[in-house]
Amino acid sequence: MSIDVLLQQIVNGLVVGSVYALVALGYTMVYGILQLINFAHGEIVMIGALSALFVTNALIAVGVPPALALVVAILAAMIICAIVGVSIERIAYRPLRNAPRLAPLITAIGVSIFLQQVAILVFGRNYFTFPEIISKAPIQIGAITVTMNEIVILITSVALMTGLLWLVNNTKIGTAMRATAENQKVAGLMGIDINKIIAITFAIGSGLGAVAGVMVASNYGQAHYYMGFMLGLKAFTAAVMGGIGNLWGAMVGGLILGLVENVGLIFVRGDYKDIFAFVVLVAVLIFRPQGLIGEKVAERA
Amino acid sequence: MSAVLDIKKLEVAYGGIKAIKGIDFHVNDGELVTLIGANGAGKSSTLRALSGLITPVGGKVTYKGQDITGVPSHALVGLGIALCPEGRGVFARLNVHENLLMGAFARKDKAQILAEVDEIYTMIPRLKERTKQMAGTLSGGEQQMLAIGRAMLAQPKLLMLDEPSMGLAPMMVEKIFEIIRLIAKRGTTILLIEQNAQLALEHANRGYVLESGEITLQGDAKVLLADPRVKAAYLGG
Amino acid sequence: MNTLLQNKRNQIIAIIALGIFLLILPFLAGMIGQAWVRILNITLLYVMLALGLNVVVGVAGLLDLGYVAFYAVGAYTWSLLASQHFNLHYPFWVLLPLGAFLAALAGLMLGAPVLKLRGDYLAIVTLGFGEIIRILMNNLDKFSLPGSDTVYNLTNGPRGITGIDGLSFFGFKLRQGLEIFGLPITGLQLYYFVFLTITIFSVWMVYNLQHSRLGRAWQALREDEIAAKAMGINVRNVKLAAFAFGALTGGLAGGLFAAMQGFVSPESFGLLESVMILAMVVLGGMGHIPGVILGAVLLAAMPEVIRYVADERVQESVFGHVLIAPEVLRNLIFSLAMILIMLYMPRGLWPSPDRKAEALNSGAGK
Amino acid sequence: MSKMIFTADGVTKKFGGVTALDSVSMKIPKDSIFGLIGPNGAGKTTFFNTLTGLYQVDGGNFTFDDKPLNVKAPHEVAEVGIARTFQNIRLFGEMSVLENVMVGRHVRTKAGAFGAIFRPPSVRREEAETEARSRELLAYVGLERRAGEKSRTLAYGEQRRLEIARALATDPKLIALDEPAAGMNATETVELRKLIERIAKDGKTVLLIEHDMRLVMNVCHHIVVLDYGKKIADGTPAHIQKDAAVIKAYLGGAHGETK
Repeated sequence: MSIDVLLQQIVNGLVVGSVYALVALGYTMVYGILQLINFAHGEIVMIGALSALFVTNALIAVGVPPALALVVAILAAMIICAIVGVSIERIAYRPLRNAPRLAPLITAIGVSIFLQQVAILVFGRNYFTFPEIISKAPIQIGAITVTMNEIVILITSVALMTGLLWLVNNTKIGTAMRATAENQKVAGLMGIDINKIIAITFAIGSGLGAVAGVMVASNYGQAHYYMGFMLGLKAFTAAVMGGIGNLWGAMVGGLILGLVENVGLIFVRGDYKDIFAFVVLVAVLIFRPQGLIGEKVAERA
Repeated sequence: MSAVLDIKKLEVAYGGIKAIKGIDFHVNDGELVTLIGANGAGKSSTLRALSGLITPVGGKVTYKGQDITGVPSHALVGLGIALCPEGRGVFARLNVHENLLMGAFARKDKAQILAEVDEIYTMIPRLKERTKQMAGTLSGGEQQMLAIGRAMLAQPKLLMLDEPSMGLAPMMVEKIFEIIRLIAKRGTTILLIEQNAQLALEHANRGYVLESGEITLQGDAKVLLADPRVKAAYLGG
Repeated sequence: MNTLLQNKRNQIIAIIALGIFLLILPFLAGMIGQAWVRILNITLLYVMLALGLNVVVGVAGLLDLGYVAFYAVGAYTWSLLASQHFNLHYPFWVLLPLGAFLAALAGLMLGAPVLKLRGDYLAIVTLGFGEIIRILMNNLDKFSLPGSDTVYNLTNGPRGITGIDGLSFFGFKLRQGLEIFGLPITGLQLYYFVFLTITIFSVWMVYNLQHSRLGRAWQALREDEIAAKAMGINVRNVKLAAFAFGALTGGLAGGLFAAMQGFVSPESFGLLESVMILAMVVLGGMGHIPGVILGAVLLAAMPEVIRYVADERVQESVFGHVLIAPEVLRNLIFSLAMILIMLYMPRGLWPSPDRKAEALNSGAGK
Repeated sequence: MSKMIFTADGVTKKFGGVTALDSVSMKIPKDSIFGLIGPNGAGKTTFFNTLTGLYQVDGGNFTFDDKPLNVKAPHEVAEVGIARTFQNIRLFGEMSVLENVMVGRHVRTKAGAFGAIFRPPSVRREEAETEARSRELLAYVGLERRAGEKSRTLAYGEQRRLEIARALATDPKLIALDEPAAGMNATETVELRKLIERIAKDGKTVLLIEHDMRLVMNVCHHIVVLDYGKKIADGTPAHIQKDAAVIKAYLGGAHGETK
């Protein structure tokens, strides 16, 4: 094994990991506020990718410049996903907020399957080719090869995550989100409309998921109705690994997962790549049950 | 004097347990009224029902002539009612400044809010020293001060305090009551729920004694202070 | 008292009627086609699986999202040791217990490190475990040990394992079918009776467990872990027992599945399968055996019924063209049912009643 | 002096920088009804939780039944012979009333998985005994007719009594009741008082943590008062009611000197 190979895999891992991180943020934000695994988040990502793909193609077909088409499509996808995310919360989760914990989890799984079927009806079952708008021609930097597409993905993810952190830490709405996550009752006493904050959380998480979906689709050059499943699973794993409910945890978890997967490829055949996530997860949870950055949850007396 | 807050036949139950068995009391404009009683007498249940955290099973709560029975807590803030909850309820992972700002969540007058935050800092200098500190790292007394300051930022006409002395050392309790007196002096109407009867009655205009979900004694605070039946209500004499 | 006796008599009549119905069911199905007998058999396997998962999720309250992994362990144990693949042909009385045992062992190995985790974490770890097993089945067709160049083929990868031995008793292969007094009984119908017997045995086991010291400890744990500890229940051991028993049942069903199908591939053991079994337990009524059986029967049969009702030809004749692919429609209805039942009947279709018949509780002394 | 069933000697418990229990000592005589009281936040619950194995102590030690009490996990406490009820009632809601009590027998029975499935005669006998003993206890607390119902459907006072029956099922030497009278009406409290007295008469020691002073003063033989994690008084009810430190702790000090 040469150091160049290692470096190359680290770069690849960062690109994939930043996408995981974006998706993981959606899981962790919802979990932080509702203690619910939003199983359908992976499907939101898929819907984001497919709707962006269709909008892009439609706009290019009517003569819009590809770059502009892509930007418009991403915005459209974010809006669509935000609407879907907020609707899911309203219809399938909110009525069960005080139900036994398994109940909303089951509806979440139901929603996930439902969205897949809807995607089949709307978009079809095919593997769609995502147009190559940002060049994927290899760029040589020293011994490492990257593409412009990958660079854009990395920059966009970093920008979005910074933006989210800023929003959550420095704005009134962000402070209200943290307050609600910590104590819904007291937040209500402050005049914060909990339901509104939860809806905003879903909207933001889903919007980020939409962008992540486009990133995955553009990186692999394709999108299909089932793409959200494994991606969602891994992103959730990343969120748990980092310490669910914690934004930094989701980002760190996502990056680590991306790195582990890609660096691991040096040692083990690619077929097993999907196993790494879970093996690492189990290892982390055994030694740090609260996750890498998560806080210890005290046992109630 | 008109009653700001008027409670009639209030009943609260938890899954069949009657915690409050139909009580009547009122708070007049500008008054500091205290509701005292031993642990488990139903003080907090009463306050929870008043602040919309639980829905009473019977009775009526009127605020400035308006029926507010069962109005959710976040809507009460807009009416000018603030609650400083039992156990303080500061946001442990928010810093002191952010906690205070959350108290003013429903307001839009940013400049005025910041001015009032400064006012709170003047009134409670200890908070100013810790403005960037996470509330969870404050001592119990400091958290209580923060909770009161936060409630004040909602510009309440009526401030409801739930056991502000709970779990605090005597010195700290004194300080908290000093702050409460300052707030009362500024003209804010206060409903104070307290276990520490002595201190509460010393500071209040009027008092009610709650015992097993019923009001058994009421009247002028100074008179109650001397009434031996108050002691009996606590120690089962 | 009188009504109680009457109830008892009615119950006996109902049980006898149900028994007769279950006995003639495969022949009724066989009249439509052997495919329907296969559906019956699969349904029975789902009942077993749901009963096993019910102990873990419904009784003990541990959310397991990778349950199908144990089914897979059972199925592959049978397939590898009774097929052309390694040219091994062990008999059923070795393979069924072995598969169940290995599955239980896998359950213990997975459970030991993770059972102290919070509920949601347990869910995601079990889900991951399910995926690991599936990926291993897909990829263990070309692996070599470190320091050796010999390539082994353990699972035959995505192509799966074919030519698996069926059940046979004293040299009689069930697949051949049988004729009794001129009445032909097909192989699938014979399998039906074997599966039915084992299903009834499973119901009996789960019922006994649920009404035992251990079963009560499981339920106590599900209801309130802290109170359960105060009662002196060793939470860890009791949880492991639930996990192992659930896995054991899954392994048993897996072996039977392989024997009937004669073919297994990793495709049969995906996450959706785990979710389906979980849905049977939850939708039917967690912790309540009749409810769980109902859930399993409904969800196992529903796809087939929808396939029939929403058949492309039916759609064509009604609408003039195919509106929705039957499979999509089936999954749509299936997922909507999951959502709606949870929203409107969060305790499931047939939850345990609020008042237990006293007769049940005094049964211990018999 | 009568024989002691339980002693605490200088028990200290800290959370972060806060001392929740500051060198608390007490002796509980066998077969007595012993009251532990104090204002909110005095440390009663913390004491209770250290005693029942939920927390480990930072200093001091417990002696139970003449042996050092050294439990590492909550489930070992029941085995030693200490049972408890919970302030906010923790029944197994979806299980029947009878089953709740039968769970209490867990620690005194043995059947394992194999026995559970195949029910050999020894297991059947054990089950029958478990059930008989549980029914006896239900009758003891007056709930025998509710045996088949799910415990969550019981009225509040009945749930309290069921919790006591479940605790008794573990055959405890010491039964610790955490605010059993909370939320009860006057009649229910009187019944509770009778039940507590009967339990003590039948040879079990009762540790009562309670806010209802009438109940405490009427039923307890001996009372310890905690305030700010320290023991401030120790004596008979009559003594406690006159104790200046207790009155100050409950009604608030006359801090006249600071004004």
